[in-house]
Amino acid sequence: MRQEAKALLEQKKVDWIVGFALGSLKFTTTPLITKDVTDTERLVINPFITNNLANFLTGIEGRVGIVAKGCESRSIVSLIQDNKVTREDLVILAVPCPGIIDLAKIERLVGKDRDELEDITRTGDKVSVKVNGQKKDFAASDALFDHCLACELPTPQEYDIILGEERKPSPETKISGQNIAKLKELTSAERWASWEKEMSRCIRCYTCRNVCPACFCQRCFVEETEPQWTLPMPQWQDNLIFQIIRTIHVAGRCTDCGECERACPVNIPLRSLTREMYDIVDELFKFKTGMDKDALPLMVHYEQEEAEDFFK
Amino acid sequence: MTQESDWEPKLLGFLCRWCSYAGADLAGTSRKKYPANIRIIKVPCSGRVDSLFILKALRLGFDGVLVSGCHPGDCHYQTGNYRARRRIAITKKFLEYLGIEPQRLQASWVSASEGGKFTEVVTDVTQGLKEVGPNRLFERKKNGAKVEAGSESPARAKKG
Amino acid sequence: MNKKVSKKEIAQLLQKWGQQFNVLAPSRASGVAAMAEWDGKDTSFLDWYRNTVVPPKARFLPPMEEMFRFSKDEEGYNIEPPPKNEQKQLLFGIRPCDARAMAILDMTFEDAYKDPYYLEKRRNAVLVGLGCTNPCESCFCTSMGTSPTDSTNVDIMLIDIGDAFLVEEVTDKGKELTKGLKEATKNDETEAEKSKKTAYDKITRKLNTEGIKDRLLESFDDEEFWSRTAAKCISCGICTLLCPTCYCFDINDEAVRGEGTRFRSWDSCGFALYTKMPMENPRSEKWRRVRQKVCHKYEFYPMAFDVIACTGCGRCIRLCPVNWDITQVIESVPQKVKGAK
Amino acid sequence: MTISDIEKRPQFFAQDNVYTPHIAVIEKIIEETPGVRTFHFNFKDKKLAKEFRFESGQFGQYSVFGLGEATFCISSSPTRPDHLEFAVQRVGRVTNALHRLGVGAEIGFRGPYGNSFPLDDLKGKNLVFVGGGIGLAPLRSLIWNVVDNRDTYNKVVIVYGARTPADLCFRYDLEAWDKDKTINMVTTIDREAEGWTGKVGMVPNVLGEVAPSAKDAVAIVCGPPIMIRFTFPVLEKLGFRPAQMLTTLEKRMKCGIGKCGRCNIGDVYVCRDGPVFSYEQIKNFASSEY
Repeated sequence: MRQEAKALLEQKKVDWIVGFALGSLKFTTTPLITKDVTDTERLVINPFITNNLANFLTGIEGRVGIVAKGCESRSIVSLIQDNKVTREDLVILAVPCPGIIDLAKIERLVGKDRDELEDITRTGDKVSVKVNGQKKDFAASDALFDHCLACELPTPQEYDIILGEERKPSPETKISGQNIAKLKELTSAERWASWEKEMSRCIRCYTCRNVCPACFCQRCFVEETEPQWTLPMPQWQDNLIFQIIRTIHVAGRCTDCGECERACPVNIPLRSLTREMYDIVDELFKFKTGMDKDALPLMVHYEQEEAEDFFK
Repeated sequence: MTQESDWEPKLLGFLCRWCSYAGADLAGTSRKKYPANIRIIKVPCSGRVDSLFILKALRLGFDGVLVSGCHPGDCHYQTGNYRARRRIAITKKFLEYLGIEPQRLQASWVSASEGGKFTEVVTDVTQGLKEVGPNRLFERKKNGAKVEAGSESPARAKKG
Repeated sequence: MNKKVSKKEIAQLLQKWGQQFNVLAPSRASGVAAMAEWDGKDTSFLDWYRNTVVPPKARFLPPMEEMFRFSKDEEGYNIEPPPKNEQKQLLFGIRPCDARAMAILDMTFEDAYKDPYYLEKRRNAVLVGLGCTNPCESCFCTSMGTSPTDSTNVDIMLIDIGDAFLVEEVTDKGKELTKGLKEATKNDETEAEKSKKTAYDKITRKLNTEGIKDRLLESFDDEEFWSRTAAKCISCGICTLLCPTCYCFDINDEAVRGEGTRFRSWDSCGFALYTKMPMENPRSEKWRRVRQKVCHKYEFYPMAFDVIACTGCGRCIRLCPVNWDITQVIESVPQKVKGAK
Repeated sequence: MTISDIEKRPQFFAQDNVYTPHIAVIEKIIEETPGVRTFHFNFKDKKLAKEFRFESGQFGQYSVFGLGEATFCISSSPTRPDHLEFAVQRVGRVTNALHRLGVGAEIGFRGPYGNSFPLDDLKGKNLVFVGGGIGLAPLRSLIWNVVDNRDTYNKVVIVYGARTPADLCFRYDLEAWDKDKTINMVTTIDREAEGWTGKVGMVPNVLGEVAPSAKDAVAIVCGPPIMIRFTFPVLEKLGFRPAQMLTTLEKRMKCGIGKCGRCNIGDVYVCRDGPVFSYEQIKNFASSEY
């Protein structure tokens, strides 16, 4: 991958390279957005490449060489369909993604914080964790992110260079949808109350919105003052309306990359909202974001006969 | 706080000016009776109604929202009502998943000539809201104790 | 005179304090580690607690706070202050880095105009410090003039010595709290010194801040450097809202037909609209905002109060979604070719 | 130029809380231009109305209850304490709300905040006022202050301009100052407009033509930032040293007392250490982002 990126920069095929580099903490990676060739040495692929790099495309001018996992490539296709990015400006280096390790799950399994672990390695569908000397093994399905377990496109369809051989999708939506299933068992009043409890922790840091490639509005409705739809203060009512409308606005653009839930500092289960919307859009309109390059964006297109049973 | 019996639901209606608004007008001119719970906002097209308007209405204390537009095919802007149909379809399903009672968001096709249908729709929706009861969704709960609904859900606030 | 309390007696001690104070202790009940009303019996936090995600500043400068209520009647508007809560707070388990951060915040809220809301809460509060025994990988407090067991900014300091805590009384408020505790023996003292040493050495992350103020002053206009530093930043609010030394706030009204409340809520210089004026926005570019965040803490605050407004708690490093690391940024601030003046 | 010490500034806290506004009633509204209105107001609390003191250049935070606060300078002069004035350009949420208010409506006011024009440094000097559009509001307070004790100051030159004749604010002041023999009043508009007989040209260029002498003179400049940036070089060409040039800087402000952290230029808070600065101070700010 490093030679490819270096070549791209040297032959002036791209102005920017966007990829992952080793993070400053254990088991983390950090987005690397660079122009100079020497940085391409720091590019890396490991089981902790969590960020959705497509998020940076709307902020960069010029031609970009971007490292892309499955979900990222779907976000890129969705951005292309929304005319936010042009395909000719992109050189996509496809990464057949084996799924990313969820450090929060490992912490719960091992009972230790992430910086107390010595090593985490992934071999096939086994994740082994070394903590004060001994090695503990876990099944991958217990250690990977929920959205990775439900991944429908581990290898990008839309790419220029592929790094490694293709990987077939094997979505286990049952495991990854536990939280949503539990919510659906509650009554509607209990569900609403649970969202009230979760949203009262929100501090309005807007990380969920800023980390999401589908959220590319110039000025978000939540920060408008004329009219002021929601108050800019962390009241649970306005926090909840912010999340409901954000989820509806990204319907048909969200590729369930799970970044909003991972990045939330106060652990609000946002994926229970976005994944449910992902399923609703799939169920009602058979629309899967970014899977089909030529599809029209969800909200732009319509069919003659489709869901209208509830219309009086 | 009013008792449950004589409580009247507050319904907000977004009516597309080409069809449903004209239909409501027709209902009025032909002396048809329909419950006065509905407050009507004229919108250029049902496609103009963003889900944010629906949530803001519920946040301000309305008990229900009705979005009514032209029948598919005779929208003045050709595709407005199809877009509205998709948006309301996902919004309705999503609000149900969140825990908002389904009766609170209703949609209907009412053309300019269907004064009668409009009265039926409004009566039907109001009846639905009566069953569901007042909208307590956004009432502020301070450390468990429910605060008097007065200042929080204004549409229902009974100023002294 | 140091005292001693065994870990088993902590619950009893907290209950005693509970009569006088509203006791707050670290808790995960809300789904994230934060200071919350103590439930009266659970002291399991002594095992899992390293530091809270939401800093203790949230008890003094809350994410959202009532300033006053206004209402309109025939004669016009009248303003009532928010209901006074005389409840004295006791924060059990505040870490030295957060306690030092409170001292840094005090400087701003007392400077020139006294901030009534914050200072009243600070006066009504007692800080019971808890020495760190298991610092995080992202902690660098030892490079910022404090240590995992620094007791200068708390009322009493508990140092972990195995199955008990050595209690150092720091202020008069502290002395009242420790009435009735056993005296510490000589080897308790040596045990405490040893525990302080091991905690100190556990901090692996170092940061050399010597001359940083001038380096930042010189490279203030180096747009190339700041653009590179800000490239991966996504302008969210985590590293400021959750920073114990950040105090920026916004003022907004919520009202319904002339009756409502004015609130103060957290704000962040990282947000694009933070300095937006109708005609122009001096910091619309991302690199200017990242520069402001860094320079405020490492250049402007030292110029105004002669202290770096950062205590090395490491929250901004471990909570940042893109792993933007302040220590890497500070080290990479270019040294102008003419060297330190 | 000394920035007056903060503690020495007059302070009028309501309910001894620096953030609580006083209630004030709007007595008169003047429509300056379609987008700008001047409000005359006074405090409901008569005792406060008498005791209230401020200096030219200071500003206040004006509340429209339920919508929020906005920052405007006090545009009336301390020498005429019967009422207070402030000018509002309709640009946002609070300003639009202010424009909807009628006479007798109640607003909140807290202040006065910030430093002021250093009157004692201006004594006996020639004064050059350079204003643009609504920028005349802070200047106006100082000009009437000067006119009311005219003899303590030397020559006075006022160069004021706006985009079009309709954008000229405080026309009644412009006429009064024009009639005043001791003031050299120059009004200009940016581009030719029919029915306009006065000067035409951008304020900095017209200032160049008027060419006031820099000998023991002080220039006070207020207007849109772009105008300020073009005016300082012209003044320097005329021989004005940076210390002889004053201006009020505009920043987004919320608290007005140096707490909320948003109006800083380097370690200086424009609301508490300003808004009046000399060009010399601006030049050696820690940061170049004024």
